[in-house]
Amino acid sequence: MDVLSYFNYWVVVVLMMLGFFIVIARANLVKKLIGLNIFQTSVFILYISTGKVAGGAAPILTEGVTLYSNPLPHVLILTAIVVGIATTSVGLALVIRIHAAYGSVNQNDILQQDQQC
Amino acid sequence: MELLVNSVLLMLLVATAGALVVVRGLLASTMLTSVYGLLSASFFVTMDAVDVAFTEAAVGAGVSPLLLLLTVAAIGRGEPRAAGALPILAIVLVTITGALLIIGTLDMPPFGSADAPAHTHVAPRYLQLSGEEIGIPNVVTSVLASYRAFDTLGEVLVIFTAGVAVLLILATPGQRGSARPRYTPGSHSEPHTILQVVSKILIPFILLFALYVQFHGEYGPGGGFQAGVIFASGIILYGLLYGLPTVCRVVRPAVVETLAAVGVLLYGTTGLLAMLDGRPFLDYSVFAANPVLGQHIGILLVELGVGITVASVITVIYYAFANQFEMAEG
Amino acid sequence: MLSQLALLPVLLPLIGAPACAVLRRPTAAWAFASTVAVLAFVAAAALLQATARQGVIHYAFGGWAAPWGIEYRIDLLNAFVLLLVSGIAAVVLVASRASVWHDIAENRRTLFYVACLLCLAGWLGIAATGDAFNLFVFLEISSLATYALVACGRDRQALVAAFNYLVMGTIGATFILIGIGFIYMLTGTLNMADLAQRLPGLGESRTVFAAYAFIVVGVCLKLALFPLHLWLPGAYTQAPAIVTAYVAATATKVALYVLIRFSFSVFHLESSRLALSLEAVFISLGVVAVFAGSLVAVFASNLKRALAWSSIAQIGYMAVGVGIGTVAGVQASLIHLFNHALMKGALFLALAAIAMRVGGNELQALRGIGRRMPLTSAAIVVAGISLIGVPGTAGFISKWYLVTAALAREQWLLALLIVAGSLLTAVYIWRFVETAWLDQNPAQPATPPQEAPPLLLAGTLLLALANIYFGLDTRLPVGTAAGAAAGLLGDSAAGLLGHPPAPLPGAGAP
Amino acid sequence: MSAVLAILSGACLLLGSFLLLTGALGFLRFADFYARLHACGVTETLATALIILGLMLLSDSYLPPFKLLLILLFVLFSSPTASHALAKAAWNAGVRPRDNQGKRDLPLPAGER
Repeated sequence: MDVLSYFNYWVVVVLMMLGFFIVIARANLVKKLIGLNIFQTSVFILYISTGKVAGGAAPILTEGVTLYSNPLPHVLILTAIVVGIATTSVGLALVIRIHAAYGSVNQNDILQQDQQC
Repeated sequence: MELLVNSVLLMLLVATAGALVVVRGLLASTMLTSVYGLLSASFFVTMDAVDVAFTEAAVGAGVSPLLLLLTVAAIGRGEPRAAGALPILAIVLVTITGALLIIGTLDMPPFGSADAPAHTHVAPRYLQLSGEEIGIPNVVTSVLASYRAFDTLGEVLVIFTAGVAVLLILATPGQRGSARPRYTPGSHSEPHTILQVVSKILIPFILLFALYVQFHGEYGPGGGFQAGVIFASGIILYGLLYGLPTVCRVVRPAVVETLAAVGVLLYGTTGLLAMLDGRPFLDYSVFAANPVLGQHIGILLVELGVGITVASVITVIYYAFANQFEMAEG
Repeated sequence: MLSQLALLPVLLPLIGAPACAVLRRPTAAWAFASTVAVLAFVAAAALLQATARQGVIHYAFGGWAAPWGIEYRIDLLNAFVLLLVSGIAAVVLVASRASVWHDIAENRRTLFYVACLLCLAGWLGIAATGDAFNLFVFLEISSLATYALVACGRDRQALVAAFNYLVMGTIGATFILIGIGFIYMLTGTLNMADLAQRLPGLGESRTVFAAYAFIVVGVCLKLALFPLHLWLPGAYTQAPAIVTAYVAATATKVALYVLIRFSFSVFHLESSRLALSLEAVFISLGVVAVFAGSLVAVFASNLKRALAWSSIAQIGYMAVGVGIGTVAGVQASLIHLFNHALMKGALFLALAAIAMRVGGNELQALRGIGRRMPLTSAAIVVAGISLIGVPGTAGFISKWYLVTAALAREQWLLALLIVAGSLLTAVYIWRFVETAWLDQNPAQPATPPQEAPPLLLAGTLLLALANIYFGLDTRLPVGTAAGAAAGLLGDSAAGLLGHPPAPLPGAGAP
Repeated sequence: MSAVLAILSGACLLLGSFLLLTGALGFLRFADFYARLHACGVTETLATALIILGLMLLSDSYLPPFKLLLILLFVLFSSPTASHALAKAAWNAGVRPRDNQGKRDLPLPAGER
């Protein structure tokens, strides 16, 4: 098995793990959303890597070019990017309201305040 | 050469993500997120995904850091805290996920191989036939706006939902109407003369460029979504420099909120017209006797709907966030 | 006309949502949203009848043929879930006005109904689509709208619940996206029917295994299958009363549909090497969920929270059905999916009425509620005994089929555990009966009856009575579920159970 | 002719890259915020201009150089403005110039805050 041929995918896996780790391990809610962002973006990188054809050109039809990269993952990821920013904005809106209600955006503080009452 | 660029970009991505794990300040994290977005956009260019790169540059390096910044401005930077106990559960979960992902890669077709199933089954038709079936050079636009147009309608609906959700969450009780900013003159203590002059020169060109991206998306990278983001960024730039009340007088929130719905409805109506003729939803051949011309008209309308909704929703979200910031200030 | 029918249930709320946003008056928004939901329900009923009569209905968007364009392939299972979700949504939305006016500030009401319609569009889009990626897109529409709806709760804890839901929901969705990406890499297609044909040819690919694992974990997060249920109690308890009724009766059902669709019709789990280990996973997690959920519910001091945990338990039953993995097991799971939606719809609507009159759902505050709100309390009891599974109610039918399916596989212990779980259910339902009628509040003089507002009461009673109706006339859920399960597992032996899939009495039944 | 152009363009690209490198070095090594900003702000504008010029020389049709020219104009406007905005924000936030070792704030001329 050619190690190089999977190198891209493995790096992407590392990126996903880092993003996922931030989501779970950090108590700050904004940080969690940032982690989520990294996690999602890494999945986009996975998809786009799938679409690459070695020696291919960008999928814009040009005369004299016969080998193009796969346009389908691009279309899917365009949609997924939109989903990502939509999620981020809703999450941040929630964070602002949580801060107004609790005076903190730290998960542990919030948990503590909820348990007190 | 390509491999070198590739590897360097990937390593930079890993470094950025690693820094994000370590860094605790929210402002620094926001900047790193922006860097991550820009790097991944560059990576997408090397992967031939120019449309995606364009979008990621606008969203990952532009809009989402902007929203993060507005949030940080509204809630305060917060004190960076020392690390607590080692998050064992998180490490275990992440390791399991990572292991599963690695297992998943083992039987994958090698990177870049042209005979992978993904490149031999559905996609070839798009590359071979879209030229005559749709008649536009940008295959991504063909697939996006025609072959998989229903997905794109879903995408527009997602962004519309985000707008609705943000307004619903941030609408303060007791306030009439939705999240309307208050008109407080002079909320910016200091005039930014240089910035204002430069932005006054640039903003018309930004809006012009947005229109170019909107209507050139069939031929080059770009399209409704990217155009919408750029258009909104022009408005946001104006708002950042002249204050929310001023920009709200120029671009009224009520109008923008209505436009967000109008864009989706434009898309939906374009699809419905085909149904009235007894054809499937989003069949553009209804628009002209010549199917290729019909596709052209359909794609134009649909992309326009996308552009209108995206520009309005992003503006609406900016208004809602900036309003929170001004309330936190005042 | 018939050719467009497949799209109609999804299209109505999908176009209706932005149209609703243009309306200015909240009352108009409510009337509009309710009308749209009712119309979607009528369309779904017609669609179910059409599928029962003529089999699978294809609909190719934009006129592009299947693997290249997006396709709807409506079979009995799709139509069944469409009917259920749109039906519940119609009842809840029509009944919602009083409760929403009570819970939601005036300037939010229009947007609230827009979000409700977006949710509905998302759920119906998931249930109808034949394209894996399209499913992800609609999943996100419904999720985003749900987060916002949950955040509308009166307490500040609603915000935290919504945030947790958002984080876990997004992780789930991203896992699903990873899974879809893997199978796309291996097959080059996103169309589910096409995937189903191409996946078995890949043999023992580790990538297929990982793809299935990611999709299952992602869907189970949305489904709130134990131990991935952490978002559910908070979200259900803190959401506005009407949102709980709206979401509890539908969202997890749609997630279960996705699980079943991917397991049996895309990955063909029943014929794969994975079947055995997954059977063990689903059955054991399901049983644990039944007991853990029920036990927490028994000790909860808030009735809404108790019922939220009860949902986790009931999801456990459905998972057990999927785990059994036979036609009978999947059929039982689908029947319970249907019946549980009726039960929880009725229960949470009743709680919405009580929250309006009493100001909360704490058990302590409910003392003597049986005399103050006799009809609403009666509805709770009816839905409650259905939840327990007493003969004559819809719940009995689900349990019966589940036990039968377990026994057919000679899983005696499993059958016993299913029955034992019902006893725990009886405990927390009894606690309500005790509080409502037997436990008089000494400080409070006998107050005159103060029933729920008429529409809300009507909706509650309709769903409660549906629990009885479908306990007696089981043709609709049982027949359709049998046909759907047989269609999934590619097995015509469903007739063995004596329920031919086809004949449906007036598909417009409640 | 084309050889001359190629050499010219190569020289521009190399010089531009070198300037970027020095800017980055200054950004890392200089003592205080303003010096660092100066290092990368000044070099960046010239370096970008040189790189764009080099790319323009490489092209053999009219459209790409025209687009590059527009980009160059945009950069010439936006890059100094961005530096200005950063410096102003830093000043408003209370960041003061420091001595060569970056140890203490420099005394300000009379009349300044």
